[in-house]
Amino acid sequence: MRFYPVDIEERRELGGYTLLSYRWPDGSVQPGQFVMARVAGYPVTLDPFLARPFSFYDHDGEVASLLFEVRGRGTALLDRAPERIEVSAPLGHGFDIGANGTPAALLGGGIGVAPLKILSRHLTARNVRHDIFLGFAEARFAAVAAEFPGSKVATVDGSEGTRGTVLDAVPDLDRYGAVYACGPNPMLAAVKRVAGEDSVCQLSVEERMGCGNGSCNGCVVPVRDGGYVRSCIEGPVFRAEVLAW
Amino acid sequence: MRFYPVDIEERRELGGYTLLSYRWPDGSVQPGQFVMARVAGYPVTLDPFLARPFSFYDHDGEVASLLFEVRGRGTALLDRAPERIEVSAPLGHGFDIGANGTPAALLGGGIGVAPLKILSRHLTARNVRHDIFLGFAEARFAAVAAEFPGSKVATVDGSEGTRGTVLDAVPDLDRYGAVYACGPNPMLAAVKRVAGEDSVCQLSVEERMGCGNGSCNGCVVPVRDGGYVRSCIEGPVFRAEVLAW
Amino acid sequence: MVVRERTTRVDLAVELCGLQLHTPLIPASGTLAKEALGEVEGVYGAMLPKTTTPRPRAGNPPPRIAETPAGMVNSIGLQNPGVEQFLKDLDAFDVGVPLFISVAGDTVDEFVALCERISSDERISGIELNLSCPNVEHGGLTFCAGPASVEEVVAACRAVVREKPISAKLTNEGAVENARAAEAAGADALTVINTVPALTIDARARKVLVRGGLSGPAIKPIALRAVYEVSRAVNVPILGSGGVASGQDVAEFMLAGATAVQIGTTSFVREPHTILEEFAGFLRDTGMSAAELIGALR
Amino acid sequence: MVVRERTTRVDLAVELCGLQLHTPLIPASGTLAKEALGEVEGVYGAMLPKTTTPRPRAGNPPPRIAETPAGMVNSIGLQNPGVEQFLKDLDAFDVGVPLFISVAGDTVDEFVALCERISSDERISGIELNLSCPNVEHGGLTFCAGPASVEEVVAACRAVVREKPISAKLTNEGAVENARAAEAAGADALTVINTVPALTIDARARKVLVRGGLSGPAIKPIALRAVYEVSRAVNVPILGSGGVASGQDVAEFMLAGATAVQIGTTSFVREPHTILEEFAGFLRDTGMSAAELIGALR
Ligand SMILES: Cc1cc2nc3c(=O)[nH]c(=O)nc-3n(C[C@H](O)[C@H](O)[C@H](O)COP(=O)(O)OP(=O)(O)OC[C@H]3O[C@@H](n4cnc5c(N)ncnc54)[C@H](O)[C@@H]3O)c2cc1C
Ligand SMILES: Cc1cc2nc3c(=O)[nH]c(=O)nc-3n(C[C@H](O)[C@H](O)[C@H](O)COP(=O)(O)OP(=O)(O)OC[C@H]3O[C@@H](n4cnc5c(N)ncnc54)[C@H](O)[C@@H]3O)c2cc1C
Ligand SMILES: Cc1cc2nc3c(=O)[nH]c(=O)nc-3n(C[C@H](O)[C@H](O)[C@H](O)COP(=O)(O)O)c2cc1C
Ligand SMILES: Cc1cc2nc3c(=O)[nH]c(=O)nc-3n(C[C@H](O)[C@H](O)[C@H](O)COP(=O)(O)O)c2cc1C
Ligand code: FES
Ligand code: FES
Repeated sequence: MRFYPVDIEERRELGGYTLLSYRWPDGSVQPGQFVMARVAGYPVTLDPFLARPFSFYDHDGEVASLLFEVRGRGTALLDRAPERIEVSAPLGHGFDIGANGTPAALLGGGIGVAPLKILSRHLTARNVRHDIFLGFAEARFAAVAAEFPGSKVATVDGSEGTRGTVLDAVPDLDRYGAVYACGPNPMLAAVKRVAGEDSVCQLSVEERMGCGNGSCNGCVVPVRDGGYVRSCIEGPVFRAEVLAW
Repeated sequence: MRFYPVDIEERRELGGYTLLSYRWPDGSVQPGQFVMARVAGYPVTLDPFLARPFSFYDHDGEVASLLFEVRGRGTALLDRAPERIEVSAPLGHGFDIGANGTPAALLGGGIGVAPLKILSRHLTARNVRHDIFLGFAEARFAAVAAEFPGSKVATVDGSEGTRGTVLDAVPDLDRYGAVYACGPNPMLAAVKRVAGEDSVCQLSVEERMGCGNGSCNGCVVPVRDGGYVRSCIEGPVFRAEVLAW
Repeated sequence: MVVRERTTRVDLAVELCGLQLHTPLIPASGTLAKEALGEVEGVYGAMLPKTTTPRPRAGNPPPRIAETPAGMVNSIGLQNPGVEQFLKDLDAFDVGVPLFISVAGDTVDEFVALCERISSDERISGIELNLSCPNVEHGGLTFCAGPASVEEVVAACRAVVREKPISAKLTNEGAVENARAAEAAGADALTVINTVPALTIDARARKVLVRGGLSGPAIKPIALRAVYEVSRAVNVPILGSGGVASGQDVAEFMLAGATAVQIGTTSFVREPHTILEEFAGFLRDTGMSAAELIGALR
Repeated sequence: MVVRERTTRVDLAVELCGLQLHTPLIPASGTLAKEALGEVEGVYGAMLPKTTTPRPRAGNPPPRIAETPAGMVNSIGLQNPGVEQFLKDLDAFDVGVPLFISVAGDTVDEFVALCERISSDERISGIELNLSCPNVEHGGLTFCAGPASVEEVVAACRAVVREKPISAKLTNEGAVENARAAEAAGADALTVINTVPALTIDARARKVLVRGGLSGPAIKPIALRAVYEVSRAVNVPILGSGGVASGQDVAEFMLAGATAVQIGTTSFVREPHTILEEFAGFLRDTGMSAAELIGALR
C-alpha cells in the first residue's frame, strides 16, 4: 500500500470530533470514498501498526478533510500528530448519486455523519433535494449538526432534538426515493428494514480494515448471494438489498 | 521502572550530535550517572519499546542536558521529540572523584565525550588539575571539542588534530595519577592497557540495556573475579582492574 | 533485477529451485490482491496468490482481523472461489515472473487432486503447500501438527508433481522436525513460517475478538529463528516469511539462510517497492549480491 | 487489596492454590531485581524472584538482549548465585505477600534436590518449576519439549513437596499437551507462557546478535491464546505470562482463564503500579471483582 505524507492545514474541534484538513490536489474523490490514514513514522510507525480508515468529510479539489472521533490509539495519535500524517486515498466505491430517486434522505449515526458533508454538497450541485438526519449519543457530539444547516437531530439521551436514534428523527423514511446512510452496522440494518421498498437505499458499512486495498480479506460483509465481499473494494457503500443483514 | 515526563528546554546541534536539555531540579546527579530516556507515548510507546541509556552531559541542579548521536530508531525519535520526553534518573554509579591521584586525564571516544562535561566541572570545582583528550571518527563530530577548552583532539581520518584514536592524542597517559574514560568498549580496553599501573583508572562502559534498574541482567560486563556484573547498577563506571577485559 | 544506484550496480537476482528470480522478494500468500498488483510492478521475483482449495470457501464471519502490538491477528478462513474459478482469474498474476500457487486441502487426497489439477497449467512454475490448515482426517489438527503428517502429504503431492518445484509451508511449532520430514518426502523448498496461533479479546465486551494467526513485525524474531534453525537442518532452499518490514529485514532473513523472502502484512502499510529499494541500498553498502548473502553469517 | 477510587470499592483479591493474593499481579521470574523492589510496593499479590539453580551460574556473555518490534529477545542464561546464596539473600523478597520461588535444574534429580532444599523454608509459599531450561539428560531439549518429560519432572518434584503449591511454567510450544501432563503429575497450577524462541541478527555485521527468548507486548496474543486453550484443557489455576502491558491486558488474561497475571518485560518501561491502577479502573467501570473476571468470557 502506498502512503503519501500530507501537511496538516487545519485542525479544529467540531462537536466531540476532530476536523483535520490537509492539501490533497486530486479532483477525483467521490462521496463515500475513504482514506487509510496514520501518523508519520520512522520509517514506518509500528505503533499502531495498521493505518485506519476514515471517510472523506469533504474535498474541494485542493483540500481534503477528515472528521473523526478519538476512540483508541490510532485516532488519539492522529489527533495529536504534530505537522503531517500519511494517507492512502481515494479508496473504495462511494455513493452512487447518478440515477436515484428524490427526495433523498441522508442519515448519519454518530461519527457516521462524516461522509454526509461531501455527499450533501454533491447532491446540491446536482440539484437533488435532500433532508439530513443525524443521531448522536450525547449533545456534545450533536454540535456538529451546525455544519449541516436544516438537519434534524436525535440524541439517545434526549438532550438535543428528538430522543432516540437517528431513525426516530425521520418520521417517514419510506417516502424518500433515495436513502443514504452511514453509521454503526446495527443502525444500517435498521435503516434497511425501515427504508421504502421502492427507494434506492445505500449504506456505508463500517468494518475493521487491515489493508484498504483488497489484499487481506479482513473487512468483509455478508452478502445476499452467499459468502462475503470486501468492504474496502466492493464497498464501503453497498446497495442495501445486496447485504445479508 | 518509573519514568517522568520532562519538558524540553533547548535542543541544539553540537558537532554531529544533539544537545537536549530539560528541567531536572534534583541536586544529586553525579558525573557518570545516566538516564533512561524515551519519547512520550500513548500511554507508553511500543516503538521503540525500550528506553535508551544516556549519560548526563551536564546538570546544574536545575537543568539537565544530554548529548547524543542519532544512531537508530530510539535516538532518531528523541531527536525529533516535539515538546517532551520521558526520563528515569539518576541511575547507576558514576565516577569516584573523591580520593584520586593528580593530574587527571579525561578521555572520550566519540559520543563517549558526553559524561566528560559534568565530570570536568566537578573536578574543577574540587581544584583537580585535568587534561581532556577527545577522539572522533570525523571532523564533523570534533566540533564538540569547542565545549572543552584546552582539550586535545584526534580524528581517525586526520582531518582535525592528531590522526588516530584518542590514545594517539595522549603522549604519556602513564604519567597521570587518575584516568577517566568513556567510549566504545574496545577503546576502554585499550585505555586500561596503556594507563599507568599506579593510576586510578575508571571506565564508563557501554552495554545494551533493557531496564536500567538491575532487573533484567542484560547489561553485564565480565569481571576479574569471574562471572558478570550489571553495568546499570554496579556500573556504568568501573575501576579498570575490576573488569575482565 | 539490476538496480543502478549511484554508480554501483546491485545484483538482486537469486535462483530458487532452478527458477531465476530477478529479486528475492515474493508476496506472502493471502496478502496481495489482484487489485493491488499495480502497486508492486517490478518488485517481486515471483508471484504467489492467496491459497486456493478444491471448492469455493466463504471464509469466516467478521470480525476477521484485530491489530496487536506490532502485528495483527487474522482468521480469514481461506476465503477463495475454489480452484476452478481461481484458475480462470489467474492471468492477472501471470506478470512475467515465476508464478507459484498455494494450495490447501482438508485431506491428503484433496491436496493431491489440487496438485494434479494445476500441475499441467503452463502458467504455473511451482506449488506451495499450505500445511497449516486443519486436517479433517486427523481430528482437525493441522497438517503441520507432526512430521508424519507432513511427510504423508508432501510425498503424495510429490508423486503427482514431477516437473515443478514444491515448497512445503510450515508453521513455527515443530518447524525443524517438520522441515526434515518434508525434505525427506521430496519437497524442493520450504516456506518458513506461517502465522503463529494467537487470540485477541475485547475486554469491555468480554468476548473473544479474533482467534487466528499472528503476523507482522511482532513475529519477525520468531520467524528468523525458525529460518535459521531449519536452514541448518536441511539442504533445500528456504522461503522466509514472517514480519519482514524493511530491506534490512530481508537481509537478515537471507543471512539466516533464506533464498527468497516473502512480504506479507507489512505490504498493508508500506510499499513493497520501498523495501526492495532499502534492500538494494543494503547490498550497495556492503558490496554483496543478493545471492552471496544467503546463509552468509560470519 | 481494596482500592478506593471515586466512590466505588474495587476488589482486587484472588485466591491462588489456597493462598490469598491482595492483587492478581505477580512479577514474572527474572524481571524484578531486589534493587527495584522499592518501586513496586503494594502492587504485587505474590513475589517471585529470578530462577535459582543448584550451583551458581555466570550466565551468557553479552550481548544478552536485543530490542525487537514491541518486544525484546534475551539470552541471560539463568545467571544466579546458586540456591545457597539465593536463600541467604531472600529476605529482600519476603515483603509480606506469598513468596514463590522459581527453580531450574539440568536434570530431574537437580529439580528434586532444589525442591527438597527449599520446601522446608518457612518464608516460601510456593514453587514455580522453570521447565524451559535445557534437559541435559535428553540431549539439551528443554523439559518442556514433550509431555513425558514434563510429567516426569513434575511428578518427581511433587513427591518431595507435599505442603506447598507447585506451578509448572510452560512454553508456548506444546502448551496444551504439556499442561495436561503437568496436571496429571500433580501440579497445583500452571504458568503460561515463558518466552518464545527467537533470534536477532545484526545484518551489517553479518552476525547473530542474540539467540534467546522473545518477550514483551509482541507475544501477548500468543500467550493469550495459550492461556485460553490451556484453561479449557485443565482444572488447575493458571498464572498468565507474556506481554502484559496494561490494566486492560490483565483483564484480558483473566478473562481468558488466568487466576493471576505476571508482569515481566513491561516493568522495564512502565511502573507496575500504573498497570494495577488501570486494572482497578477497569474493574470499577465494569462493576466486577478481580475474582469474578476469571474465565468470564461471554
Ligand atoms: C470505511 C470506513 C470509514 C470510516 N470513517 C470514519 C470517519 O470518517 N471518522 C471516524 O471517526 N471513524 C471512521 N471510521 C471508523 C474508524 O476507522 C475507527 O474509529 C478507527 O479505526 C479507530 O481506531 P483507533 O485506533 O482509534 O481505535 P482502536 O484502538 O482500533 O479501537 C477503539 C474502539 O473502536 C472500535 N473499532 C476500531 N476500529 C473499528 C472499525 N473499523 N469498525 C468498528 N469499530 C472499530 C474497537 O472495537 C474499539 O472498541 C470508519 C471506518 C470505516 C471502515
Ligand atoms: C551507560 C550508557 C550511557 C550512554 N550515554 C550515551 C550518551 O550520552 N550519548 C549517546 O549518544 N549515547 C550514549 N549511549 C549509547 C546509547 O544508549 C545508544 O546509542 C542508543 O541506545 C542507541 O539507540 P538507537 O535506538 O538510536 O539505536 P539502535 O537502533 O538501538 O541501534 C543502532 C546502532 O547502535 C548500536 N547500539 C545500540 N545500543 C547500543 C548500546 N547500548 N551499546 C552499544 N551499541 C549500541 C546498535 O548495535 C546499532 O548498530 C550510552 C549507553 C550506555 C550504556
Ligand atoms: C490477512 C492474511 C491472510 C493470509 N492468508 C494466507 C493464505 O491464504 N495462505 C497462506 O499460506 N498464508 C496466508 N497468510 C500467512 C502469510 O502468507 C504469511 O505467511 C504470514 O502472514 C507471516 O508473514 P507476515 O508477517 O509477513 O505477514 C495470511 C496472512 C494474513 C495476514
Ligand atoms: C530479561 C528476562 C529474564 C528472564 N528470566 C527468567 C527466569 O530466570 N526464569 C523464568 O522462568 N523466566 C524468565 N523470563 C521469562 C519471564 O518470566 C516471562 O515469562 C516472559 O518474559 C514473558 O513475559 P513478559 O512478556 O511479560 O516479559 C525472563 C524474561 C526476561 C525478559
Ligand atoms: S481491508 Fe484488507 S481486504 Fe479490505
Ligand atoms: S539494564 Fe537491566 S540489569 Fe542493567
